[in-house]
Amino acid sequence: MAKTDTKTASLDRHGLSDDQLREILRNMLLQRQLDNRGFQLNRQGKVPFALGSEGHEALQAGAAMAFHRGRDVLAPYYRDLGLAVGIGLSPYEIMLSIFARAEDHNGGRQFPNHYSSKRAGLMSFSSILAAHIPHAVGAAYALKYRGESDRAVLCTCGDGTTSEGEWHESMNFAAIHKLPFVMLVENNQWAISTPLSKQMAQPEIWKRAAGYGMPGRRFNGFDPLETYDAVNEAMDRARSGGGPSLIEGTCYRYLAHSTDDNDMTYRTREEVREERKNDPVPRFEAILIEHGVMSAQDVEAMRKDVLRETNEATDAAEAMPYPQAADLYTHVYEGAWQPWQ
Amino acid sequence: MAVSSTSAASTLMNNVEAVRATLYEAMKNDDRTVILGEDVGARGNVFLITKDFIGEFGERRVIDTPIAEASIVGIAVGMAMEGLRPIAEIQFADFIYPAFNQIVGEAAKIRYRSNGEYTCPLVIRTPYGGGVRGALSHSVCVEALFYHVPGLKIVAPSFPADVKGLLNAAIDDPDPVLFLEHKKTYRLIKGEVPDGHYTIPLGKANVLKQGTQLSVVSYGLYVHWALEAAQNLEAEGLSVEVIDLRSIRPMDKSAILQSVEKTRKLLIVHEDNKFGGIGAEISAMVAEEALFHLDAPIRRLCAPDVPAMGYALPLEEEYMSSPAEMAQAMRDMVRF
Amino acid sequence: MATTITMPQLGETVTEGTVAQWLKRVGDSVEKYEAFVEVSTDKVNAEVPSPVTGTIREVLVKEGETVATGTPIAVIDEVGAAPANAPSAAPAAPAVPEAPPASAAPSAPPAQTASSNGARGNGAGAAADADAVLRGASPAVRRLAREHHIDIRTIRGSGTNGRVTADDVLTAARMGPSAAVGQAIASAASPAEAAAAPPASKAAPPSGTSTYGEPIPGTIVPLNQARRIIAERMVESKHTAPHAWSMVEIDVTNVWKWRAREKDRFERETGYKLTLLPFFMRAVVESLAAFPLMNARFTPDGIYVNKDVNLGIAIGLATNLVVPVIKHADQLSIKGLAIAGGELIDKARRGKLGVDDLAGGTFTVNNNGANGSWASAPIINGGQAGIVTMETVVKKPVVRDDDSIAIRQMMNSCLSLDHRVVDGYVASGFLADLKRRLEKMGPDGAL
Amino acid sequence: MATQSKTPLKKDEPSFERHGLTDERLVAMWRIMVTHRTLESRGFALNRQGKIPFASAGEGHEAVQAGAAMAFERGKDVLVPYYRDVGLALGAGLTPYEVLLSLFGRAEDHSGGRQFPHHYASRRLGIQTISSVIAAQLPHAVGTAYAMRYRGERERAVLTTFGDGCTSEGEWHESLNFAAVHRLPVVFLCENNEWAISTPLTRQMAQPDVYIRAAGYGIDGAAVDGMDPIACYAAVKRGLERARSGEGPALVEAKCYRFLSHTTDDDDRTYRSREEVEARRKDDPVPGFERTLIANGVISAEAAEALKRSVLEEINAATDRAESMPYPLPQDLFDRVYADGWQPWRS
Repeated sequence: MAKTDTKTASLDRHGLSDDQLREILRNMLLQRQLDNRGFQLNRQGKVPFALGSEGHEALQAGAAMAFHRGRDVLAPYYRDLGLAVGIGLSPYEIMLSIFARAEDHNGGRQFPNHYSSKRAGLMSFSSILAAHIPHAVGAAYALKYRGESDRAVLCTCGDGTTSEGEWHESMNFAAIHKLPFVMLVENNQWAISTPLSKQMAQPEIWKRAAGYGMPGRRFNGFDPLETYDAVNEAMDRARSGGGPSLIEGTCYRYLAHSTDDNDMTYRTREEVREERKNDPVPRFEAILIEHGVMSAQDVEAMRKDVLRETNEATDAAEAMPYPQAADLYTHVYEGAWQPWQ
Repeated sequence: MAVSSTSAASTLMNNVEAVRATLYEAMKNDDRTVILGEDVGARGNVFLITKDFIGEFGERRVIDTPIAEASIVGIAVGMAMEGLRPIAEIQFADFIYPAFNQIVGEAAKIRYRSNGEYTCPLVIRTPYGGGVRGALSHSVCVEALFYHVPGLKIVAPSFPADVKGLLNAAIDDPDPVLFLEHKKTYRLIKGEVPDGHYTIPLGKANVLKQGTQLSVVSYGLYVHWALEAAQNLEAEGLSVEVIDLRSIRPMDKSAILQSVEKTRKLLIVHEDNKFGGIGAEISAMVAEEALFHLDAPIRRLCAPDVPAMGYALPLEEEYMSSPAEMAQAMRDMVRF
Repeated sequence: MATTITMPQLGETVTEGTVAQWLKRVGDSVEKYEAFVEVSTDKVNAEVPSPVTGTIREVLVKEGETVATGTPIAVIDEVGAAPANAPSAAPAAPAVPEAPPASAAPSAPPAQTASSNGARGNGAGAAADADAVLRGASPAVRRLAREHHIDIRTIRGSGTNGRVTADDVLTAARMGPSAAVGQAIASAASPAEAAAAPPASKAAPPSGTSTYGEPIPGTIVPLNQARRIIAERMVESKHTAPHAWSMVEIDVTNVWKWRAREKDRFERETGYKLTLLPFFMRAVVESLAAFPLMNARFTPDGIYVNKDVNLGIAIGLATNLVVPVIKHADQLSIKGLAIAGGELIDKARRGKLGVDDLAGGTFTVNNNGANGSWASAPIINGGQAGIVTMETVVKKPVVRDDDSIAIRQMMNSCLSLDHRVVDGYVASGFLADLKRRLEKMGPDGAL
Repeated sequence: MATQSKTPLKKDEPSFERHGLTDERLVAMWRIMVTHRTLESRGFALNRQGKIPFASAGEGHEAVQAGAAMAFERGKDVLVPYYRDVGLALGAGLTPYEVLLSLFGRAEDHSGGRQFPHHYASRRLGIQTISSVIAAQLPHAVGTAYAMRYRGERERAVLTTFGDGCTSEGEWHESLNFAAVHRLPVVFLCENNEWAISTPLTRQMAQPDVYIRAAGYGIDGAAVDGMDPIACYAAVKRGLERARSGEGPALVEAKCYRFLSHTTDDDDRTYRSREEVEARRKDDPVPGFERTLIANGVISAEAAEALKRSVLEEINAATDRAESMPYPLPQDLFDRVYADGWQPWRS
């Protein structure tokens, strides 16, 4: 769990411009706002389900900044709202997913936050943990096979997923073939109710890198800039033929796993309150203000703008129609789908 | 129904409470019993079925596993081979596929491949089924993927009292049992559950409603809907018999045949998709055993042949049948 | 405008929720997305944010109270509702977003076409299966027909599109002869009604079961129209016409031989089977000529003696009986009677009898023998003077006039008569005449 | 947390640190190796004679298996092997006759002639039944260890084995991770023979050492010369003792080599050169350990010859006896599907 001192926070921009820094903050604010909106809509009985990613904002905004739009491929998991927005999905698209409307990328078939967008280079994935990692490795293999040396695959998962056999199989394969693949673990300490201590016997996932013969690195996932640096380094190495990396960003899951979960059954308010002290969003606001990248008023205006955008996206998406019953039968196979021919 | 019941009294509970009460009893009565699965500990399972178990029975017997389904089942197989009575939980049936080899290739073959020297008394519990807005990965029916497998037993109760009796039987069973619990019935279905220990033998169906004009065979959530439809049809003067299979493998052949030979018509209703589903086996069996009693083609009312129900409500509704749809099918069959 | 807030479904399998605490009281103002109530379920505890900005008008559920998801829990008076919010203003079913007009589509035709494309293995799909099957009888029907020696083609189906059901077969097997007469009454008494009867029985009750189907103990088997008419006519005939009964034993050995010699050629030439019936009918019409009062009917004004001899034949069918009539039977030879009878029986089995076929009978013949009956007391077809039966033919040792004993083929013939029209004297004369004529027939001669 | 006890991998001369093994036990260990080797070639011979359809081969694994077997405590520990563990099975108490019953698929075989050759199971000896599915046995080993720990059977531990190819399986990872989280009494012994059928180690993993993965799980890891039976004995013994004393699992990697094809159905000429195989034959542990024992005066050359002869005679007799035994009956096919009869339909 990343401890960081808010007061004397330094600003190592790792070559990022003021605009990029502001973009990172806006992404963080937007992610939090959209996250909350999902929970709110559920509590209003308007959507049956929503997932939260509060606490992942810095990690995802920083990682998104290292992603080359239109070139790289993202294979995320279901807690990556910020990454999705960071690589180009609009709040409206997020809301379509939450409302399961016909216009949604998946035509309202998938759970919320299970995005897919060829345009954005975002691979489709299921709710099954680690099932997407072999896919990501396969995609990386394809990139290498076609000699697309300027492209790499960014794949994310939580700490719990590292226990899956497919995680291991994928890491090993990526290493053997030196694939342009970056395994970014968003270690938020909790797999629904299972703490990291019950997930693995030693707490540092990055240490497994050596066993596969690939570089590993651990970084503070509450710091978007350190995150950017770690992800950027790994992606650059992948793009330049340096092979895969296993990088681990530490953060914390502030909300329950989902709207179906009550985290107070397995962890204490105190623990969460303690972690809230390191909340990356206000922390990064403070840093940008402290270093004159933005004024307090600028931040306030940005927050208002984000809320407006979220409200508009919510209303617009809600007003869209559901898919039709007939849509259940489409895209089963190419062409006719009856089992009897 | 209740065999060897030690008490006449009963308690009203829903299916979650019935599973919970039965597991609790099993943990209390036999310290060889351990429960392992994702989030079964402090969280008490995502449906709160094992709530507070870890406090009472401790972490050695209520094991929060890493997210690794193949090893959840595989480790339980090892425990069973070495004399424990593990109850493995797959959090959602949709997550069971990584464990497919451990269930089909290992658990179901331990006794056979060791020529009886090793056995695998193991219960694998998993919530399945739709109607809960579970989308592609929280609503599948998996029974047809497993009912082809000799060495494995499959149970799918629908009523709290059956849940208790059959789960007790599954736990006592000397062979691996896949115990399917329908999510939608978890809190929707309430019923009186006899107190005390009792078992319901696997492979015994339950005739929920007598009828003379049509036999309806089902299991899981649809049993309740089929029953509702059949009862409503009484008003139209239609006499429909409803059979709850309760266990899918072994399956109660005589109950099905007796009913079909009486009514001469068979409608099979299940939530799983039709092609290669449980209904296919029942149809084949009845065609083999009772063809000359049939006065109408056997009919199966099942899910369409698509990979899953969608998340959006219309997609789920289109995938699932409804009591009204079932009633119409029953009318058509009786009038045929 | 007012917005009703319902208990949200907080969790996949949750069906109810408990109001843990009201964070706002009646009259309090609330912002959109501001929490106003805390709800707890057995899965989660959650603060519910308001869908609108406004003031709490009503609180419908007390703290600690548990209600099903979707139950209204509060009403909020909305202020300055933005149009975009309008859809969400109406009460929301739990977990179901308000359906804006366009999203009503799921229940629209596309859905139907989709689900009725056979994919579900129901609806149109099954209907198609049915059509194929209706071309043949079901396995159960075939089995039952075989077991009861019944020709399925002679049964009128009560199932969909006239399909012969297993119950139809069982009914046909169970049909008693006496019903024939009842139906005969139904048919003959009033041509119109009689003609209506068979179609009526074709239109079986919606349940699809035959009225004559296996009776369920403790239940009422509903009447179809044919049954009702038969019942009425039976009662009417029994009440209005005082029945008298008589029986003779007839030696039909020679007729039998004659028939045996002729039947193959006859069937070859005409396509109809040659039974004992036409010989019997021939004898009957000759006796009716000799005893015209037997071919009459009772009226308040007196006894009307019919000009023509129109002979009714009772024919049992699966679901009912019909009594088609051979007009001017007295003008037909045995062969003619055989053909005319054959045609009518054929028509009856194909359900092709018309009003004319059923109307105008003056006397009725009922062939019980087929069913092995040895004696019966038929009920007179209302409006006629009598009805005569052919019972089963059995070989018996018989003492001849010369006291010799011979094995002969004997048949009983029973007569019911309307005692208002004739007395026993005439009736026994008629029977004796019938007996003499039959015993004179054969073993040689032309049909 | 992970302590790497690196045993020096000497290729020239096998080490002769006895690690407390008496002369008798050293000879017993070598006898296992000789019996193992003889049975391996017997399996191939019977196959080439057309007497049995199949045999898999463990030549080159004699040292690691004999060494591990000496560390295995019969009647207490549980062995969860894989299909190349003839030597381990013998060391755990299985007789050559039982091995040959398995090769011939006779009714008397532990699996009643159901299983492939070398898929042994014996409750008496604590050898668990396995399938041919790579890594499927590892969760079983972990579950077994959990059962021991759960019942507080402190003096017991589980020894489970696998090849280098197995380490790529998800269940391998899941098993090590779970065993680590619960500190279970289980030793994972990797018999790294550098070949997974035709796949060389370089295509199996990006770096050559299996044991260093132990660190990623927070368990003890060690590598030993798999051609040195004493070194293997020491490493496995250490692992099992740590396990029994509650110090949790260990990952032991024994570097050996597969001299023969994968099975009688495989021809290794298609994927590796004779030169490579011949070069590695120089390290053949069976004659190697014989030399060591003679050189160190543990056994005389004559006694060694006598031992080899007696082993051969024993195996010849066992072969004839096993071959003369009947096959299972057709109706045996229906036995033991369930405890209570096998029909899926109930009436």
